[in-house]
Amino acid sequence: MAVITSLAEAVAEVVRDGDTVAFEGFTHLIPFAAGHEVIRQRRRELTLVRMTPDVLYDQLIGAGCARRLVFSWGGNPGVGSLHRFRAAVQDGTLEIEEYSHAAMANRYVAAASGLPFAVLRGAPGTDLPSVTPSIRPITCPFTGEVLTAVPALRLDSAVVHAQRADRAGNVQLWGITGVQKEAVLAAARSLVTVEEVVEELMPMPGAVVLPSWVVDRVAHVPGGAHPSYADGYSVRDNDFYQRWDAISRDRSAFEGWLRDLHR
Amino acid sequence: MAVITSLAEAVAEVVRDGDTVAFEGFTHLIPFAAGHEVIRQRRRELTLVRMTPDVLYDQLIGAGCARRLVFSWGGNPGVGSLHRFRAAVQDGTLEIEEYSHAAMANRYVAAASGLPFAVLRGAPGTDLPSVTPSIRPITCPFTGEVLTAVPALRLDSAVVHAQRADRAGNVQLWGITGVQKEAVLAAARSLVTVEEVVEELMPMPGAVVLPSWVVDRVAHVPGGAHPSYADGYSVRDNDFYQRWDAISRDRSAFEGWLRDLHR
Amino acid sequence: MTYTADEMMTVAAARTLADGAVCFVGIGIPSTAANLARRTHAPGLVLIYESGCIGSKPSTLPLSIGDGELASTADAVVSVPEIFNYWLQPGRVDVGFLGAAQLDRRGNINTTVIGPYSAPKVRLPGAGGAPEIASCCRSVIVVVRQSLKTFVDGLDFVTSAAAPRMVITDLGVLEPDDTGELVLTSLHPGVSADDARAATGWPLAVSPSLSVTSPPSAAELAVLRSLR
Amino acid sequence: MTYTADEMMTVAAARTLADGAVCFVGIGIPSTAANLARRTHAPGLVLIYESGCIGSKPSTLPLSIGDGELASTADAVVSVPEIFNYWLQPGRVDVGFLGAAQLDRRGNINTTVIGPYSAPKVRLPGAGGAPEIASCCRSVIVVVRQSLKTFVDGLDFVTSAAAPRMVITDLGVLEPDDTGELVLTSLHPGVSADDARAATGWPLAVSPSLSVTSPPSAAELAVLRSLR
Repeated sequence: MAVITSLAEAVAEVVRDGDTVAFEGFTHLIPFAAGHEVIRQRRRELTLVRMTPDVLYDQLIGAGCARRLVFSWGGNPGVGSLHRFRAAVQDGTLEIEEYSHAAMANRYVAAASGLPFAVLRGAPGTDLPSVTPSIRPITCPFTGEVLTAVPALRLDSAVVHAQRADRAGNVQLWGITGVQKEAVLAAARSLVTVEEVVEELMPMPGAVVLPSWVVDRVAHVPGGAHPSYADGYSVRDNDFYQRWDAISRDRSAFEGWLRDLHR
Repeated sequence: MAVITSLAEAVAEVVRDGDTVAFEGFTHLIPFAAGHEVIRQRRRELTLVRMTPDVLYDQLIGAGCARRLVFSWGGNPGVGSLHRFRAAVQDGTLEIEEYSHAAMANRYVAAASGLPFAVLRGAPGTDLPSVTPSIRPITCPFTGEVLTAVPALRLDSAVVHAQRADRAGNVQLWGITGVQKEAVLAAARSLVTVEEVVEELMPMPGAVVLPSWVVDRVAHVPGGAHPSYADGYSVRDNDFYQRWDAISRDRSAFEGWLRDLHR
Repeated sequence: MTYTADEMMTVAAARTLADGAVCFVGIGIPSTAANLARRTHAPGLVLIYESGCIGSKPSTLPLSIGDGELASTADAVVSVPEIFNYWLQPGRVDVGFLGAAQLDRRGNINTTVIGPYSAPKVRLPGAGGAPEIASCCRSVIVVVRQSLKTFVDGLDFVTSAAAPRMVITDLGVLEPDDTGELVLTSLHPGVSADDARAATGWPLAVSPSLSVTSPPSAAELAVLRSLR
Repeated sequence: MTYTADEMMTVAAARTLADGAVCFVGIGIPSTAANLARRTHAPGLVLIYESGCIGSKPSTLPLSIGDGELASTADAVVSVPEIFNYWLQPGRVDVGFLGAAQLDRRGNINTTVIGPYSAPKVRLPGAGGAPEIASCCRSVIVVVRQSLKTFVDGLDFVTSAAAPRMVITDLGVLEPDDTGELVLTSLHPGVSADDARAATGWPLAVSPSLSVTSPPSAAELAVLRSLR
């Protein structure tokens, strides 16, 4: 059963040094506040996992929390590059393991399903298997077709943001829900930050519900997705994403941002 | 794009002699009216597919439409046996191919996903693989674990019932939605009968939407799920399910029921 | 207060479910027992039905695993593939509650066929969710009426290798010993070990510490009867 | 009416999309072009975004593939695994619309790295959905500005073996010949074949039936500019 607690306590419980951890979110509902708390608590040696590492991951990488990144697309959506991520890869200070989106999504699905691997058609001709040895061929036992296998993406911890939880810790999110359900189900420990804690979850079109018994910690963090957004609560702060480009590009501007975060 | 047409025309277009066809529905939203039209049109040599063949399949089998049944649980839910199904299997007049629910569900998923097979943990110790040779072992290329592979369940045609369609043929269903999406996506041709055709589909909690471009025919058939039910439109006619036991048990009572249907 | 053997069986089954447990429920007596538990000592019991309903809280007993009441009272309704892949298969479920047409001395279950598979004497409904409920839940409890027809020495077909933690019947309770053979560990009030032996198709082992099941309480019976 | 090279490119890309087609759309110029097509000659165009939005009808252009407008105007919003597994992988999509950081003479695409993979000169965002968009859509159209930096003779990394039906640039249109090599088949107004050759890192083949692209119509430009 999920325990409702403060963000600081929840992060301390759920995200540990050396964890393989995903802060998932597909543009929408990105758990920025929880990620910032991880920076404040100076977590180290994390293997960060995400399909679309974006500004939050640029921040975590720049702050020195990450040893390794497992991902499929790392950029500032609609703006350009992530300069802390780019610098860390170019300097060789960040190990990377990369896939296509389809492969990453299916790695989560396999882990959520309790399977050791997933099968997909894959993409003939791509150089990805030459740099990511865990993209392997697999032969269909019925047709003899050669397809692609990827290993399950099991997580130590998963952090997501949602619109609502009830007092029992059942969680509800809607809009673009991405791979958040899969990430939580793939993790040994999970934390959900929410816009609102309500008496009762009312059914919503398109809602995904995570029952309390698959969630470890819930923290009430209104605005916890900013500069990302929470459908029904906030809109995406596109200006911040644009402004991040300059902060991220310049190491000293980034250090200033980081000092402000720690203050 | 889906064409909205009469039930008789839709069935004539979509369900053909010799088809591998699923009329899916998990207690809820079972397309009885469409199945009855198939009986009236005297379709023959069908391979009937369904996780839970129930009274409708007892009727189709008793009426002589089926050559073969692919399934995982054949009974009258909460009542008992399907006597036409049972008699046909015991007489050897119906070929069968059977799986567990988990295997059947994943066979649909593989077909909907354009994959030739699906992987599941499977159930050690069951005799099912000894009678169903397409349940085969598969070895994980990463861990060496032995799991279970089953072939994709590709359909010639799929028939489902839904609450609503709009005039463009987009379909919306909610409540227990079972494997209906997967069945439609696994099929070369599809027919959806609906309670209501509306100007615009309003978002509903828990709704599955099938876009018009993956549906071939929509037919407006209010009550088309009876004696099953359509959440928001009708309740399950449990009395009919109870009464079916006596009709099905007695060949002449069944023949009487069939004559009434053809009338 | 008088009660039937089925009521004793249902109450005994309900008592096995701990509060807060996650329970994958088949229809029939397992569903009745799980709902009785939820209304008595285990209000936090989480019921999962293979139709895709997670956390259902029905006020009346469903006739099928797809009744509207199961969906409308659920915490979440998911697709049938998802219920098997994301919820059952990874071992998130504490207890699988199964019935049986035939059961052998190791708790293997047959719900497929009586007689040879290719020339059946009686064709039964088939596997349904049972093989994976049996293999994926942390523990399995079988609830079944005990008779020579059901408790057989050798199954015609192994549908599910259930290896149940407990088998609860209308006569008593059986649990596996160290070798996995089912041993009679409790008798319901008024039932003798000989009654149980006479309803068992193999030489039934009886526990040296055989106990007597507590009869249904007035409260248990009242709730059970109100569920109908 | 004056227009920019990017506007010409976007209009040319939009024109390739037939009404009723199902189009898997990346962000940026592909999204602009697809939305332009939907507002002009192809009102029945179905837009799919990898965030899970099917049939989005945004009134303003999204900045990202996960903007709220894409979800709120969609026919259906599904999970990210589902969009790849049920909708892209089985070949239900007519046209995949891709951008590129580097492109070779066969239309292979690099969005991963400039320089050696293990010692990158410039690390790019990576594959995203592109490898499977390239391999699973019935046809692929690449929209990319043409320059020596982009149109290279040998990729540093093949992210996606796109084999596009058409490459649309700010200078013209390229289509594969029988051997799969891209050939210049159309020039935008005011562009010469030498301009295109000068922006191409390999000896660019020019079609004997080289045509000139129709300039953007006033209506096309008006809609395009209203989308911003």
